[in-house]
Amino acid sequence: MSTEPNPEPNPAMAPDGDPEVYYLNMGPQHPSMHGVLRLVLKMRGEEILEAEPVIGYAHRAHEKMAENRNYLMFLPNTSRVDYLSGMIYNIAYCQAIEKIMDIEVPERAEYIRIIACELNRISSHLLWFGTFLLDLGGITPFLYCFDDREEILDILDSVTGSRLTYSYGRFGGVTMDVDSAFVARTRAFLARMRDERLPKYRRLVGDNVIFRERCEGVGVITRDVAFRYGVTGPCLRSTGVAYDVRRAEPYSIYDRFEFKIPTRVEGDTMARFDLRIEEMEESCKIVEQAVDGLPEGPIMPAKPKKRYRPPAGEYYFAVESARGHFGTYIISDGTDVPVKLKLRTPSFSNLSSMPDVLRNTMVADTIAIVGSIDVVMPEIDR
Amino acid sequence: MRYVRRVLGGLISLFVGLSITLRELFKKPVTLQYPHEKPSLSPAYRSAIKLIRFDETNSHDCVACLACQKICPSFCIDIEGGKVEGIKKKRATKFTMDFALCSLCGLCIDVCPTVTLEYSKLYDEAGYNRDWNMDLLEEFTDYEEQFITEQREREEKAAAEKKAKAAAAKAKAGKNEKAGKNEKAGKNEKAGKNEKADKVGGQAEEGEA
Amino acid sequence: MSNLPTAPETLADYVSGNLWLFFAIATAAIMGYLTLNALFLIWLERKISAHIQRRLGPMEVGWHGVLQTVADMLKLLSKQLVTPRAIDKPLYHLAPVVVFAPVIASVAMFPFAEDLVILDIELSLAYVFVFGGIGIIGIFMAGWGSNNKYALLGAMRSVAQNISYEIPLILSALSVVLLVSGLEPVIINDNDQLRPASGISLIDIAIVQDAKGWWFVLVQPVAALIYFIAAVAETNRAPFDIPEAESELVAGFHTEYSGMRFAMFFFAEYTNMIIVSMVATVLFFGGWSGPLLPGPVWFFGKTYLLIGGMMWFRWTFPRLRFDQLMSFCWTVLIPLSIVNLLVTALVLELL
Amino acid sequence: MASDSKKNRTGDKVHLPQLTTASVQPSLVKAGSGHDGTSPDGIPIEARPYVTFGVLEDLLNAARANSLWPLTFGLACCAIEMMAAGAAKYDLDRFGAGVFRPSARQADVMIFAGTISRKMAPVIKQLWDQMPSPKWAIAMGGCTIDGGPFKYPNQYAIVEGADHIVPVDVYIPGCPPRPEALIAGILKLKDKIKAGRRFKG
Amino acid sequence: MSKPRAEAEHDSDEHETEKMSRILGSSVAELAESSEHADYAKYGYHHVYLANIESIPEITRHFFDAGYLLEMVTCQDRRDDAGTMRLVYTFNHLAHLDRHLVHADVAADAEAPSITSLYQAADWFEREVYDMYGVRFSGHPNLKRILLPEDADFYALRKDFGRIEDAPQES
Repeated sequence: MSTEPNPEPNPAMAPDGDPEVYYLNMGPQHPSMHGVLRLVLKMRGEEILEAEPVIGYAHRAHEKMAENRNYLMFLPNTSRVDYLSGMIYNIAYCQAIEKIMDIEVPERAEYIRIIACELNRISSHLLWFGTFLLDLGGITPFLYCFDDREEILDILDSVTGSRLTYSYGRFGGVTMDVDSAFVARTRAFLARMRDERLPKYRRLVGDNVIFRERCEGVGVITRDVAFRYGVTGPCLRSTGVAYDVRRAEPYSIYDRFEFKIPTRVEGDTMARFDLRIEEMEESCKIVEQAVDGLPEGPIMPAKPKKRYRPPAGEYYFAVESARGHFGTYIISDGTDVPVKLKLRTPSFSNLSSMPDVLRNTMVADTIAIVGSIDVVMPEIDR
Repeated sequence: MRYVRRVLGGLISLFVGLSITLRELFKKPVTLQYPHEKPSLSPAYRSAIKLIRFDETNSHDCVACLACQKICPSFCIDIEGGKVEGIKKKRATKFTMDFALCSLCGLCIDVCPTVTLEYSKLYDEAGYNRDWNMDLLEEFTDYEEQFITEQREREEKAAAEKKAKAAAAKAKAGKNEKAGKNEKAGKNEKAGKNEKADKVGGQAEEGEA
Repeated sequence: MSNLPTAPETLADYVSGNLWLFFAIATAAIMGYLTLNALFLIWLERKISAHIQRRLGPMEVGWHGVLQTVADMLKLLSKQLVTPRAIDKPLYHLAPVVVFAPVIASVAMFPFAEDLVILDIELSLAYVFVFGGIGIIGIFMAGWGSNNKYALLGAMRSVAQNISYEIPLILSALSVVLLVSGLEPVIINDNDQLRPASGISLIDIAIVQDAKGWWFVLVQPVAALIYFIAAVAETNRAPFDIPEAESELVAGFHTEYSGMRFAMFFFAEYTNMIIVSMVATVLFFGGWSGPLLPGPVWFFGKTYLLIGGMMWFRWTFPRLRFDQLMSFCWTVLIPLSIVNLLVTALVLELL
Repeated sequence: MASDSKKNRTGDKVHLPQLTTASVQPSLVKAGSGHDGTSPDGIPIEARPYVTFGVLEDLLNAARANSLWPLTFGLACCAIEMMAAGAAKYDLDRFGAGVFRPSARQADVMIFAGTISRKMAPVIKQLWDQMPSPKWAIAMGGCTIDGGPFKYPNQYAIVEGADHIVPVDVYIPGCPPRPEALIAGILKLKDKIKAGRRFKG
Repeated sequence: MSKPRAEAEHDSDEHETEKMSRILGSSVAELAESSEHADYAKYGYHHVYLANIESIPEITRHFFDAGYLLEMVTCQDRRDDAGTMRLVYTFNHLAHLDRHLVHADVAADAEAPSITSLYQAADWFEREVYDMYGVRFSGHPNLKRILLPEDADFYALRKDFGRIEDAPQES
């Protein structure tokens, strides 16, 4: 809670002689900075003139670690980059290596991956929903979301053995097969989610007049801002651009499933809220189709390779994480240690648009806006 | 008029919210009272690794090949071992694992050639010091001497059988009718091995169920 | 607490003889009651919030955690009092006392039953509102004295909010005052003497309702609603808890307070809750009046039910934004309460 | 007891903690209990003139142990499990530890939940200094014990263990530990606080 | 792993896309030193260019005008092989999949032109490249450390830094 004036040479943040202008430092320890984000705010009264996010407080050198170990040994890191959609990242990394090395993935494993990833997406959105409400001062919905989330975690725990940082994917498949109990539980969860919980959230939160007042028209990300800052994911779709990597550049077997890409045109916090609720419904749909179509068969290739040496070259592989376009850029020199592994994480770009979006808002809006774009700090800091 | 409608609509939405929370108030809490009630862990549950005790040998089967130590992304496994006096089989003499470093990825379990690693079910560990280096061989040390004696016997037996088999094969040229019997014995031995492998697989499968 | 506001002079007329003894006993009783009340309310709030959220809440300390808040209090008592370096010392140290003391004084004026009142002052309703207004000065002192921007922001919000919401609060109370005074002059038998009921005296308001047999909430539902909303805002509780808005301003005006000083703010919040609820009980729900059970039971039953409602509010709604909070007060509550007051006056005139 | 038999069996490996599931019962040894040269009330005879445990101190310790307000403070992955521990299924509030205080001035225990980066370390130090005594720290997860999965030779970004910055009372291994483990850790801390000066780690 | 592209919901048609990509590709190729098509199914991008660092702003302008999104800017330490740092820019179109990789070599101590005036996204990306590789960008409004502490005295992702084999032996 240092109250030092901003010492940094960012011209936008420089004092402009107005005696009423002051600086407020939010974070890195602040209840709504989602971990360790730090915002330096230049303010007049409660109005924010300029905002500058300061990041790096959760920098864990993932990319350096990748250069220091072989491809297999980077697996546990992937689910810790973005621990809320750890499954998606973990599987995405496996898929990238599989694509580079032409490893055939058994059908059943592909279906299981889709189920796991989409459940993970739902749980990530649920956690976002809960913490967002917490930021807005509504504590109870947070606990309801965690109830649902616990159910997903239990389902995933029953096959992955972990609650959060899954190392479920392997190059060529997954570590453990699902059984009928898993399928039954998943179905029960989907039914509960769609028939009971999501409508309840809509009534308790989405329709609430205080919530709507707090969200409507707040933190508008225009299509232009989204484009210039490379904003992706729900934040981009809330501006009316139907860009979802699952459709735009289909990976895995997403092209076999029916699902909509929800969009909104308002670009405000409310649009992002609506959109994520609708995305949960769409994810439920995908999981249901995948569970229905789950084929029998192996979950790993008959003879998994012992060493993984991708041919020399550079590769880019993108997936849609719960937060947007997640790209893995790999440069290989033919050995089993990557020359470079760059993780293009969506929150990084999404957060970088904040100085534009936060300008001329109120302190309370800052919390709502930063909460609504759904940042995960270790994913930004890597 | 619009003003009135907004205020009334807002009020109604507030009452809807109140009615939802009121209903929840009288529902049964979902809390699991942890120290008094224990959670049911999923069979797949991952915690620190441990060595499997096999029924036939009543001991682990770590041959100190160091595959897990090499693959471990967190460098948390430390194994020493090698040739043991009296038996052919290599044995691990030291197998420690630092739970605090482990990322529970399971790569070590994947690579283990003798399938002697599995996840333990520790879930509520906490302690007053930072040393979480666990000695996985601890529960086996008391039994190690006995194991070596028994293993020697087993190996001698196997060697004897092999010898017998070789002798039989030699004799096969002379006496064809005896060959069938020996072959059967050989098969039996093999079947035993398979059984063991099955057992390991079975344990893993049990975990999945 | 040595810095209790001195009793008004009329007290001497009321109590003959052993003034100081009476004063000491009354103060001790109030203090004891308020402490127990705050401990109970905090426990109750934690239990209610837990069950709304389908949790259990405190369970391990005493039966269903009843002693939890006692443990909390003991801990806070024994906690180090951190004094930041660059503070405004007098303001910083005085603030908890200024927040804490007036709420004690207010309790003395409530009629828990027809013959159970510590201080029977004619202007008791006005006194309660006046004492309620002092706390805000303490909050501002805390925010200013802490030399912390979050605390200052919280304090400024708090001042703006409390001053704004006091208007609908008093206007809605005025409707009742008008009602009491404007009704056919009810004569109350007091020491065998007849006197007109005073609308500004808490005990008279309760007596009128008791005598009439119906509660003012029936004829003044709008005023009751406005009072309740404004009261929640006055006590700085969710959804109007913006002065301490946890997710925005860390802990608002008490960010820099630790240990017992923080406990006093905490204590004051819950005591404020009981005072506004008691006022509501007297104004709109007939005070002690009710069948069968003795007066105090009815009085406290109604009070705690209202507090339960405030807790229910808190655990259901998200927080308003500061400007919305203000505009809600000025564009909805104040016009509505003025209209209500005018209509009341008009109807009384026509009757 | 368990630790004794361990000593007998493996001799040189005494420093290794035993692979047991932490129980709710205090695993601390009361001074003098079960040993020679002690008085019946558990205080070593030689310490008796100097060590007397007042009722008030015991009472305060019990109050402190049952009212551990953590600082709202998450660093990485483990923070999510910390939130889960506070949520309905595990409910830290049962032990009086569910009152997450956003201001360090009002917190009693700092739960390190996640990797500590070098950029964050000075901030943590400052927060710790802002907390009023008596205060405690819990290291949750491998990263805060000794760097966890992110520790490798020549790692430049992280602090290898929270105890490089503040004195840590309880260590909870796991990556991330389950919410039960966090509760077990808080119970261990309770035992430690209740034992007060009698505590033997 | 190559799967037929699912019908996207937006209204661009395949033919139009190809034409647009070809026009853009040729104009960029003119500016670049070399250009290649890549097999998307294997590499995950369609075109790769090697450009002179001076022409990066102009190439970026082409992509910007054609409505391409700047997906990432990163760098590769090639001082051991070629004595330079290699900047990597990826562009992609949101409505139709068409990913371009632009490489530009720059000496480790030279300055690269910043493209923040077009894409604000590059602001943080370039700061990250500076932070991790030490490549400075001319014309960047606020070039300073982003992930590492302000007072860090190293560039973390350079190949000669932080190697396991260089680690001081722990006792």
